[in-house]
Amino acid sequence: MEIDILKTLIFYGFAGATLFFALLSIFSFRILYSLLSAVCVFFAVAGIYFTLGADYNAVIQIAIYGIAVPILFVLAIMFTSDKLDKKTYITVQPRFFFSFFGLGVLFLSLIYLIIISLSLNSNIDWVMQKQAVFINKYQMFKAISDGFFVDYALAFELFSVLLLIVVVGISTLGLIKEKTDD
Amino acid sequence: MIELLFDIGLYHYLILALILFSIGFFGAIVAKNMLKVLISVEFMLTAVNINFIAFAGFFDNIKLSGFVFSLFYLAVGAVEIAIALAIFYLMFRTKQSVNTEDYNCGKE
Amino acid sequence: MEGTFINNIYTVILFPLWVFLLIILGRLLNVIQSRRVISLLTLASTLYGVIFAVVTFLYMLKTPDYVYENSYAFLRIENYTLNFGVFVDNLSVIMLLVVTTISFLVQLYSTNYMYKDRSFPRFFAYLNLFNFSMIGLVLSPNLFQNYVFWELVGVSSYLLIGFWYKKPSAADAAKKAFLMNRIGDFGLLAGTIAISYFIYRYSDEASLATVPFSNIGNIGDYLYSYTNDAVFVIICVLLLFGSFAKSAQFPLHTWLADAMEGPTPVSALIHSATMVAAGVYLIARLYPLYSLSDGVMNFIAIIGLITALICAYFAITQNDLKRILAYSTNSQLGLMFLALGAGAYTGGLFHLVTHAYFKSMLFLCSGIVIHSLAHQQDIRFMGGLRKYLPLTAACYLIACISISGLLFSGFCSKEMILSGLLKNNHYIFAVGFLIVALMTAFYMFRSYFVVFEGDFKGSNVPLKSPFLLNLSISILAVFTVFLGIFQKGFEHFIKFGNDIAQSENLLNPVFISVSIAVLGIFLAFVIYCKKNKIIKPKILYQLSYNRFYIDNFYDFLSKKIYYTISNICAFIDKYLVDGLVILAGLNTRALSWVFSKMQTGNFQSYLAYAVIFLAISFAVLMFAYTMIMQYAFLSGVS
Amino acid sequence: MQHLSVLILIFSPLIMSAILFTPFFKNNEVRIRRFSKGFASLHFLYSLLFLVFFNPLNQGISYYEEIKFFGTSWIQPLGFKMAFGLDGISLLMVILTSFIFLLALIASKSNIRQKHKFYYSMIFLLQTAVLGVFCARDMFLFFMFWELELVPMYFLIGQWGGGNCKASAMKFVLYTFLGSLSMLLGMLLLYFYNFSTYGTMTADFSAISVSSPEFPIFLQVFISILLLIGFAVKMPIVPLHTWLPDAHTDAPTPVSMILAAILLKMGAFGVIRFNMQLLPEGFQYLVPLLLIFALINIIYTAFVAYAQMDLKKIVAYSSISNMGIVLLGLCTLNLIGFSGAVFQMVAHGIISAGLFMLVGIIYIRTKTREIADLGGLGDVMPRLMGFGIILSLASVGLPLLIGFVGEFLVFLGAFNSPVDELSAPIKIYSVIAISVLVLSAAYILRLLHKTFFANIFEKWSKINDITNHEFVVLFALILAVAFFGVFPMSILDIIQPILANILEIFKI
Repeated sequence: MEIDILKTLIFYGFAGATLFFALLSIFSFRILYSLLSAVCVFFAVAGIYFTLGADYNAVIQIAIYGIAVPILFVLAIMFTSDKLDKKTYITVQPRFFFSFFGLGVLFLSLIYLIIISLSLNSNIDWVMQKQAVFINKYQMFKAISDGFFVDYALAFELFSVLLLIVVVGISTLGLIKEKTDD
Repeated sequence: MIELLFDIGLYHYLILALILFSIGFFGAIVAKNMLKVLISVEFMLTAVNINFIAFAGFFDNIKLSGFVFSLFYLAVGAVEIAIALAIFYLMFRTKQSVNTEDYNCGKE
Repeated sequence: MEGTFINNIYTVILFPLWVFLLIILGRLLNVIQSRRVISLLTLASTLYGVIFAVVTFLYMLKTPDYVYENSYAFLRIENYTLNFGVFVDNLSVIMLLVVTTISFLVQLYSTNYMYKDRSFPRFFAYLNLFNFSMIGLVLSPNLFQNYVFWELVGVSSYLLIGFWYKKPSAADAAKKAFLMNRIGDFGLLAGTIAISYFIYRYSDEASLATVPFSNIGNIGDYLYSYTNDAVFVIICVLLLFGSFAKSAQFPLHTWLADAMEGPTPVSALIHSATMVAAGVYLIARLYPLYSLSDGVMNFIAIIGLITALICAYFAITQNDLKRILAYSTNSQLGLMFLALGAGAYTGGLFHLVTHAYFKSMLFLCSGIVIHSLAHQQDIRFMGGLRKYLPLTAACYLIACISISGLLFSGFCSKEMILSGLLKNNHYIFAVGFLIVALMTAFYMFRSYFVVFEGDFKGSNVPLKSPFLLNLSISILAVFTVFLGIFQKGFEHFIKFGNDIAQSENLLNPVFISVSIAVLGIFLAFVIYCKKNKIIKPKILYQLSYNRFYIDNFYDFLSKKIYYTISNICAFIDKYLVDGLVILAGLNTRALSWVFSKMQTGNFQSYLAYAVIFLAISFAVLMFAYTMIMQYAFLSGVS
Repeated sequence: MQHLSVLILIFSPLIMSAILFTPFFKNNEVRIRRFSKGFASLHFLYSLLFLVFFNPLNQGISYYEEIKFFGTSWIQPLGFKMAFGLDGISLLMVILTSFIFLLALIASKSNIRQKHKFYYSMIFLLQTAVLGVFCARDMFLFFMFWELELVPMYFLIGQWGGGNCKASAMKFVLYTFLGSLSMLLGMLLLYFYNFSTYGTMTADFSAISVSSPEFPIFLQVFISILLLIGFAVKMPIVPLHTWLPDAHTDAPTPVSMILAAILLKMGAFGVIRFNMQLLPEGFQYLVPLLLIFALINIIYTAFVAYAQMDLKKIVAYSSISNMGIVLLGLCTLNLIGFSGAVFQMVAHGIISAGLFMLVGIIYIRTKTREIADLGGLGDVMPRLMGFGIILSLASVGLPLLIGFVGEFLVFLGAFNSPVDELSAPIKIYSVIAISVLVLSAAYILRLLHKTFFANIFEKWSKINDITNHEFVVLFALILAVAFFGVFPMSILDIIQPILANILEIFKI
């Protein structure tokens, strides 16, 4: 079996970065730091996309999650800036432990599922299937545009309507006045 | 068996997505800061996106429907964040706090 | 000419129904309000029935063994057909005659008697409903239609007993009557369905599955051959339960005395003459069936004898005039059962006919008395009414003589029963019969002497009785006096097998029964007219006055036991079933505290619950999945 | 016959419920009410047209229509179709539905005081859901409408009810929802089994209705139980019935009428559609067990009803008892009992609607339903008492009224049943069941007497008799009660061929 060691290293690099920054983002004291870590996560995930051949998705990911969304967050942080960031660190309610164990069980059972399916179905080729064909960039763009404008045209139109609704909705939300009675 | 670790296949991506999803979920539960909760939700969305693209990359080389839908999903995520932030800001105006403990409006 | 009448005899059933609907709808839509119109319509419908009955009867006299049947399918499922229709034979035409004539006279009576009542139209509507159902019952071609109208007469009786629904006692009495009758209906329906099952399942003739009366002999034979003795007896007893309830026989006899809460014409029509006789009528109809088993026949006779004895015994000490008559009715019905059960078929039925006339007359007389004393029913406050109501007193006396078996029609019918009993060698029953006859003569003349002789004990001067009331009772008196003449004709008209009373040893029973009756009258005369003090045996008196405490026992059964069972069930339902389903009592404090603590209102805790739930379900699913896969591998599916 | 559209029949109430929100209606409650009533009567007439052109000898489906989306069926890849069809039973239920909804709308006038627009649109939504359930020819379409019915019911009970109505509505929804989860599981099992055996993805009733010989019996029984749990909640069968008294007590009168008259029938209808038509062997296997449940249903609830102090609860428990008779009829497995069961469904629909209307009328005037507080109302409400007496007598199964025929046929059928004597002594069961004649008379007479008879309380001496629209509702019901009691063949003729067809599947 031939192993593309470069690809392996790239994958583990991006994956490690993703998980590291994700944890960092959740466990950092300052909200700004956690936002920065989140941006790192999004960049790393874009790299993961790249290893899968989804260059276009990676670019969009960076554009939206790497740049646009953080700007929104930064604005929100500026509006709601609180000196006492440490007070809003992480909860020590029972739910911390409950969710920790719950997610642990969930995680383990899913891993178990994966192992079971590996051991049961290893003779089926799709389990160990590689990316059979290296995706041609031209093909990819053609496929995506076909998807947008031919196959899923209805969904696309609906989505544009959704965006319109969102624009209207946000402006309506912005127009809501503060209640005077307390 | 050891080559399973190095030979990057579909399962590596799936497990990565699973871990990221769990972290996101955990963050959404334990974070005290409202904005951090939103960030955690974004992690969960991203994890789902990874699954989309991984499945498409491994099985659907011709039509790449997973790629298309991940794009939809990205846009939906962005929109969701925009609205969530708008609502959060409105709530913040009345509560003057980012602490989730203050937002127990589910209780009547 | 007669053919036209007989072919259209179903209109006799439908005419009263039509009048009933007319009155009810007229009231509802405020169209018909006039009392005169209502009573005229009712009388017309009944008179119509009388004419038809008379014409049919005359035709039947000319052509013996004539049977007319006509029906249409009410229900048809596969080859199971349930017919409704009319069936005319000798027995039903006699019953039709009795029902329509008494009904007509009672309606004539109530036109005056009930005139001042606010609910006059409702009363007449109910009377029409009763007419409809009773005539339908009499003309039923099969047991199913019989059941249908059986229930309908029960309902009309319920409505009429509860006519003055504002009186709690009347309402309770109505309820009691309905429930008791329902117990009988339960038996009748179960028995009917059972017969129907055996015939439908085993015999070739599916048309017999609805138990047509025209073929009852065959059905009895089939049933007897398809079942073993125990099942046959059970079916017969179930059917008999219907008769017992309707005719107020021993275990279910308590409702009849309470039913006297209804208006007096109703008592005269329904609870003495017609409806309560339906039980006897049904036994006569199913006689070929019952007579296949001696056990069943003896059962009928014994129940009849018990009822006759205890009810006569109760009647001796009652103080309410109508209650005396009610227990008397009860006891006479018992005699009819006794007669039928002991093989005196014709005698029993003839007693039914004669009893219908004189008992309804008695009730109508009591109605006049009660009316003239402004609703006073207690005989201790009456007395000497012969001076104020001479015609009523005369009629009452005639009826008393008749019912005691001294003279007139009652004498004939009782003599027929007694000779029938002797002929079939039922000497114990004959002795019982004579004891009943003694008590009958005693209590009837007791009531006569207390009410009509002696001094008046009331406060207000009694009212005169109006013309219409007098007219009805006079006509009935005529019937009572002269009906005995037709004894021989009746014997030939209605017969079962070769059951004709032999006249050789007629003298003995006549002598015995008449002397017994005279003895009873003499005792009553001595005690109540001459006011001789006698020592009342206290225990016996109390037992009789309280009716062996059977009523109290039933009250206890219904009010305490039944209610307790219901409450236990309701408790189980509310706390056990409901509680088990909703997590063993969500209402308890501890759990609700836990739940309220869980509901912090923080969305993140809800998320945590979701995670836990998700994790548990995933873990379980994984476990199950593994198990299934292992099973699949072991069994070699893959 | 081709001009009649099942789609219009089913979806026109939905459209009507949307139309009610147009500016034309604004908040003009009189206009809303009149249009609703007019529409409902038109709908009733339209459903009667189906009856006119119905051919009862056609044993299959008489009216069949399928919606296609751009040339493909509803969910093409999974083989789900949006197909509707009417057979004899459906037709009967459809007509009953539109009849009862019309009467419920008329009765709404005096019961609904607020949020008229929302109320009427919810009622129409409910009507669409119910009609969809009765007409669906696809398992998952059936399920969709079954669940859709919960939404309006939740609002109808929770918004316009009295007492502890929010909790009752929640209880109702949760119960039904849990039941339908189990039902969905059963449906999925059936669907996937069919798929794995024959390789066709289909959920069409007629496509999977043939029971194959290799369908393992334990799987059939398992699926039957799963489905039965769902239907048992709705029907209701005893251990799962406790939502019903609460829901009835707190629901407004028209909703109670609909709930008792139609929604309970959905359970029985589901049993016929799924358990009897699709899984006959499984059903037959379960019959001895179901017979015992039916008996408990009949006798036990009759006792419970006698102990209740609330008028509506008495009627509610009597409903459960009556549905027990339906279940008994379904378990007899012969045509007599089966037709009796379906007839009893209709009969109970009409009678219980009337009884709830009666109780509602009393409640509006006296603001109480406690038996101890009432009495002697016959003095001031003679017309209502007349109606009450007729309805009560019909309810206890008086001959020549509608209640008798169903009960009688069920008992007769039970006695003639081909069910194995060793596993279930059905003759003894049926004799026990006949005792309901006495028990039902006991509780119904208690209701009647404590309400209308005896002395009247001083405080009720001023209340009025029924108004005209209440009169219309009750009178229509009484007409139906009397007509079908005297001419039962008019119903039995419609249903007999299809019932015979269903029974042919059973191997008896």
